[in-house]
Amino acid sequence: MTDEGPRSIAPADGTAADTQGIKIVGFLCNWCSYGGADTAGVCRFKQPTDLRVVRIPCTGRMDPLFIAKSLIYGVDGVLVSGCHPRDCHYAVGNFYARRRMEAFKAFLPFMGIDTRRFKYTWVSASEGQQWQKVVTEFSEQIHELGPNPGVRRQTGENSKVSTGLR
Amino acid sequence: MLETDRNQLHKLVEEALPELDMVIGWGQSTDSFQTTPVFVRDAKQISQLTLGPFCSQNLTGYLVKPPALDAAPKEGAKPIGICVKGCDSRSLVALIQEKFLTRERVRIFGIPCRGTVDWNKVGKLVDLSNVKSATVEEDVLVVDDSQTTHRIKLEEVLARKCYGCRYPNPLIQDVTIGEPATPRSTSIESSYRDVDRLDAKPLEERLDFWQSELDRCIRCYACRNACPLCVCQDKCIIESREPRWLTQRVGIPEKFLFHFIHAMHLAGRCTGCGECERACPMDIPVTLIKEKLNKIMEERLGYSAGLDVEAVPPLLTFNPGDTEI
Amino acid sequence: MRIGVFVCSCGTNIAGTVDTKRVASEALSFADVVYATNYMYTCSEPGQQEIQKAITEHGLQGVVVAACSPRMHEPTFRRAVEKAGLNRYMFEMANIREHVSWIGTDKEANTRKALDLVRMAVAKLRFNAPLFSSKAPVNKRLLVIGGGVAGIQAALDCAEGGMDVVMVERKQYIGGKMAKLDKTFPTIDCSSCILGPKMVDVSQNEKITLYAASQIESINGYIGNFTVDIRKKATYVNWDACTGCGACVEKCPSKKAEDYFNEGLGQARAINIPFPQAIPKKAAIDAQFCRQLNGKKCGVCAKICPVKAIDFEMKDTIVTEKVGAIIVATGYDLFDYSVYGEYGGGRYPDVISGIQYERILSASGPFGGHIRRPSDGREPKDIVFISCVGSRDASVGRPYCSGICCMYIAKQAILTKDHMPESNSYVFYMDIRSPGKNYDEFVRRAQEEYGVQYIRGRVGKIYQRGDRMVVQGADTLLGVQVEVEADLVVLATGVESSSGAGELAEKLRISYDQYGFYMESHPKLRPVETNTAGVYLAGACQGPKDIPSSVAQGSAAASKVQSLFAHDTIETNPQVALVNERNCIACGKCIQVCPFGAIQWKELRGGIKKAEVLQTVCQGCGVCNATCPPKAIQLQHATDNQILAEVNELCA
Amino acid sequence: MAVKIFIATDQLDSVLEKLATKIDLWIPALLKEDKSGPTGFIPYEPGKSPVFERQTTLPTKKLLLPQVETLLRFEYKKDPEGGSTSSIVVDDARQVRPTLVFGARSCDVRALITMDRVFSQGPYVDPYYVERRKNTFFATLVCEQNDSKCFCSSVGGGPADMEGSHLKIVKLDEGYVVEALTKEAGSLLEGLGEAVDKAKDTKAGKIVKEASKRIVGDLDTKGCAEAFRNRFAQNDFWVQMVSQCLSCGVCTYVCPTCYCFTITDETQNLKGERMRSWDSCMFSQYTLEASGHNPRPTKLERYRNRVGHKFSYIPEKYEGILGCCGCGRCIRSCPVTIDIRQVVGNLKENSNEQ
Repeated sequence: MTDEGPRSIAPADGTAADTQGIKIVGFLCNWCSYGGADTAGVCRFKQPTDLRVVRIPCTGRMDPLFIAKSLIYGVDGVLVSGCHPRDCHYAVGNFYARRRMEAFKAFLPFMGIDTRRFKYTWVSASEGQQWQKVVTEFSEQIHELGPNPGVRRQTGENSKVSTGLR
Repeated sequence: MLETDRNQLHKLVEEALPELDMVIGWGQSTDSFQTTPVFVRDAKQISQLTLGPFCSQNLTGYLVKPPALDAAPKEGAKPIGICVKGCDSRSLVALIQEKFLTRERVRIFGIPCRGTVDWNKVGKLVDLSNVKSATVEEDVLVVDDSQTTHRIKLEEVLARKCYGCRYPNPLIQDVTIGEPATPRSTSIESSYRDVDRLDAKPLEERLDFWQSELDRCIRCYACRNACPLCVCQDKCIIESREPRWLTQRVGIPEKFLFHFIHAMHLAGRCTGCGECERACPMDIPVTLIKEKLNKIMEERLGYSAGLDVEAVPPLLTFNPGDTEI
Repeated sequence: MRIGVFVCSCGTNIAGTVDTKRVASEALSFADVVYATNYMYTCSEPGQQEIQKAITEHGLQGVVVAACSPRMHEPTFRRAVEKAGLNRYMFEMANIREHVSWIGTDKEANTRKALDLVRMAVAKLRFNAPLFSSKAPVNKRLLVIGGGVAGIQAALDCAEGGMDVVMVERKQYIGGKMAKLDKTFPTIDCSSCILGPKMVDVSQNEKITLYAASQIESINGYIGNFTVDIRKKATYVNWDACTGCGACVEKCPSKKAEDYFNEGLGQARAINIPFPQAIPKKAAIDAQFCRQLNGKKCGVCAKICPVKAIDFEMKDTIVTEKVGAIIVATGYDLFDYSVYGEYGGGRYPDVISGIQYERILSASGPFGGHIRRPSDGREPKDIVFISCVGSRDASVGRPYCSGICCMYIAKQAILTKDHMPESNSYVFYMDIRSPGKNYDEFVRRAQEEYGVQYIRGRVGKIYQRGDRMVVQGADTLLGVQVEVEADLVVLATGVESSSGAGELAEKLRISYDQYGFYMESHPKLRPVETNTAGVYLAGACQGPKDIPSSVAQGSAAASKVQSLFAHDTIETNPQVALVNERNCIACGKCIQVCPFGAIQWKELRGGIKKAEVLQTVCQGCGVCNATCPPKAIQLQHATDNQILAEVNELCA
Repeated sequence: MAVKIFIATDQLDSVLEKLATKIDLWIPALLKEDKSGPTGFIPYEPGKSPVFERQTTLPTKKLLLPQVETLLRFEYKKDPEGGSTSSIVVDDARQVRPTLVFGARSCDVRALITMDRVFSQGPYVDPYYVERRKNTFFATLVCEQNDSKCFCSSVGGGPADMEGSHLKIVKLDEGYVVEALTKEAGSLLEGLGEAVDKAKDTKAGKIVKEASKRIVGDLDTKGCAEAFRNRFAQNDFWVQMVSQCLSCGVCTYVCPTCYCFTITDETQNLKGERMRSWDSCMFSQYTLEASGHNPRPTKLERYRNRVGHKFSYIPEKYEGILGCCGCGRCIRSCPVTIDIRQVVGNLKENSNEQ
């Protein structure tokens, strides 16, 4: 076990590390949407390749701050998907999630972050085709928006203090 | 009028003090205009208590922050007296609502508020470096900077939050000092004008705005510590290493995430007292961030924090019929 | 940490569109990865041995397998690493098949994506910690919800195995739909003759506690330890005293109560025992029709009752039962035929549903087993059957096949001919679905031996002409319009989910499909399990089913319960929330949001309060983790640090 | 003869522009487009006018001790065959460019006495600080704008105190007289501005003289080190003094002499950097021990430490130097207007009572 926490992020020189295309992070609940994505795979429903899935037990686990973190630090899009309302494996996890994400979605643009970079949706384990549709549409939307500049990495004045290093 | 009210306050505190552990109120700071919180434990200190438009601090945070007081009164523990304005009383409601305090734990001296002075604004009109005296005459602020006596309309130099204030009179209290005040705002629209103004700008301008504002943030956490509802205090995840959300870096992303965390943790809880903004040494409009969330909560979920001790904060509950996307 | 990465080619399933060799070789450059390899079939026995060998040889402390979905093989690999001495939670899977190779053909993009997923899995694994299950006792009592044939079968099987069974039935009798049937296809054996003894077994078996006229109020707990509140509805008759003598029924002056059992064809008394073989054979008062309960002077039944069982003051009561497993066998309902206005069901008394016709055919039915028309009691001569009423019709929201109607029409047509050799039967059908054992032969007998006329086509309209019904339709085989004059029309109403299925599912925390049928865990491999451990399905609540399938599923569910109850304890899932007391600020928000009541206060020395998770009650949803402001409560195996580690790999 | 030039007010920008070609130039400026808004030091840009009228909100501290600085970068190298880490490459190469702060105040520069003592005069010498210190020059304004919160004279400084400064700036109505106090600084002024005529020189001299006579602040710091020690265990006293404190870090972050820092490693995959960043004794993490124990669990202990550090520990350890430069920033920025002068003053007051 390493002793440092999740590492952060901004390379010191402030450049984006990956120039090879769009990256979308998908937070999928284990019971429905992760299964839906599996179903889509089993059915060979072709999808864009930009999505990287993080498996979470339930959308109720979804702290909007994970989304904030992703978008601030330059992930191009965030897709959250869970069980349909009333269908939550944990009965009510997605009800909590819905309120939180709804509020967060309304809040994002106030801070200058394009709300189109964040989407949440409900896809059940049987809805492979729906998953294909969701991923395809969202990926296309993010491609249209282009790479996410995130927020400016360097500060106006503090950054200009000579860091001591070349 | 102020004089009468002050005398009334002194009298009421004097009567109540024997039954109380202390009374938290405002007193004169070492300069001639700002107030500082005072903790009256002894009758000799009562004369320090003051009120009026200079009493900007929200004192309710002291009830729950370390050195902490227990929410449940210990055997024989005396209640604590506290002076609250309208906005402060909402924080108190929220703290009772979240069970950090019991109603019996506090004796509330309610003070109807006609707005508090924002000294930054006064500083634009008057050089505050050598103020000799500052007083209030009705709706005029009189500042003597040892060369001139400036007379400024109070209405021009109030804190930003005051212009949208719907609750100038304390919502819970044991006693009231002075006459009720008239709300400056009675609607959502007039309470969130600053939010709407920024929202009316294009997305890029909003991003530029926050980038340049938050760029000044020095991560001193005054906004957080001044917030009466930032109850995590020493356990705040902004500093925590386990889990580790943020590094020590002071790049704009870190400052954005810091303020996102602050705002999201107050979503549905913020009572709009404006302490975060007042405390900021770098003059960042941090309350505005929370105001946006307050507006969302109010418009979408019909909820305003700190109005009802029985209500459940909206993000701690749900309605299966909530609308979406 | 010393991490090994195993990239599976899955034959060509993955290697076809992902450069698995490159994924393995580049993975070697990730932090803490000390070993990486590519293997043809990692899940195969030699593949698993490869992992175990590497764990030993390279001293691996964590393993990442990049292969198929963890929903497929995570348990397999967890067992494999455990055998080699690692904790099973020191394992992560990168899904590079379902989420990569099968959904894209661009090998370069796929390979990059696979690398990202492996990088994320490694990053998460670096924050994994060994987790250990604890054991929870199993309460070896079974709850069966629903007393139809599927539920009865399950209950009897388990009782036979020596387990205590609690059966809850919302009607006043058990037996379900089958109890209303006259005969069963394809054997034409008497329904009550085969079901009756089983019903009696239920009532006589000491292991079975039956709550009829009862409903599930709430369910709490988890596999092995459920607590169920059951609402016993007021029947106004003390069933402990009632002997089922029927004297009250005979004397009841309120004779126009709805006869639910006979599907509204007859009339019942306000106090009633629905049918002679009813189990439990107890009277109950229909409050809607009882004079006494509606403020009129009566009380006849109370006077007549020899055991003084009548209790007009009776209220609903709640009883609590503790069980270790639950079988849901709530059955189905039949489609409301009045939706098809053109058929006139509900408007014309002689347009009836299949189940009504079943009651007409039954010797215990309203006409004593003689076929008569409901309108005038005349014996019909020409009878038309219409199939697919509420089946295979997307326009009424029932696109699925109900599976049983073709068969019961054939049976009813045969029985009609048996009863009335001079009668003519016509069947309008779309297709004949008869895939069961001896089913198609049965339909052929109806056509060939009994001369039932099958007309392939939809009926467009039914209207009255004199005292007869005119059925207008198309014969699509001949391509002509046909018109059949009939004395009686029987609509083969389709199967739909039981009313209240959704509410019950929410109490059980199981999912249901858009039609209200409960979802099995896997359509092929886990047909009786649900996604909630300890809750199993039997019968038509899971989808339309005939009697043999329902019985088979009842037994299947019972066998699942028996294998669960073969253990005294079960291992709890350690992927639950855990409080770091040092950071807990005792705000109580986790307690407020927990859907399972799994968090409670704990008092430390000096009266300091902290939140505490009841490990066996926690289901691991993580709502508390998302809610906790100082993140003092962390969902094990999906901690903030673990999720952030994955996200950070994408931010970089 | 020291180099001395005159810069007319309207010439200031062009002189600064020229100066900026010789050296990295930093000026006090508004951090927000608001004339009463927060100020701090920023790199000079043509057209950006310096704010000389009032003390900056943020001090010059970050030029010598940045809020965050990378001490070194490192990278783990892996054996391409075996996969295990075989070596680590560390890179701490530094390059510090000469920098001039134009428009510091005596209090800012006075703070360097404390900083220097800690970072460059042993027993531990901090190469990062030392290198910056050597390359940083201060053009200090003779201060006429002290306000009610200033108390530089109380801690050994004064409005015209030039100790540690390299250039002296005197603001006249019509411009600035800038005088080099060291030879090196003199060369910076070569070819800039105009000669100083007699009248201006006299005027400037008068201003300096008046400023030198001015006593700013009436705090008596004599004996405070000992008074603090006597007060240390008097909880009641500290409860009285710090009840208002919010335990935020404003006072320490705006303080020119607060030099506490923390060091963290930030690693992403195989690469990482070791960073030093400001810390604050007002924060709980400052003294949080790995065991979870915190010897300073509340704001009482934390605030007491701040006072003690500045007025007792530093002077007792470092030959009487105070850990305070009297700039008054902590008083000005405190959200609850805590006044350190009052606390220090009270240390001695009635200290024998208990």
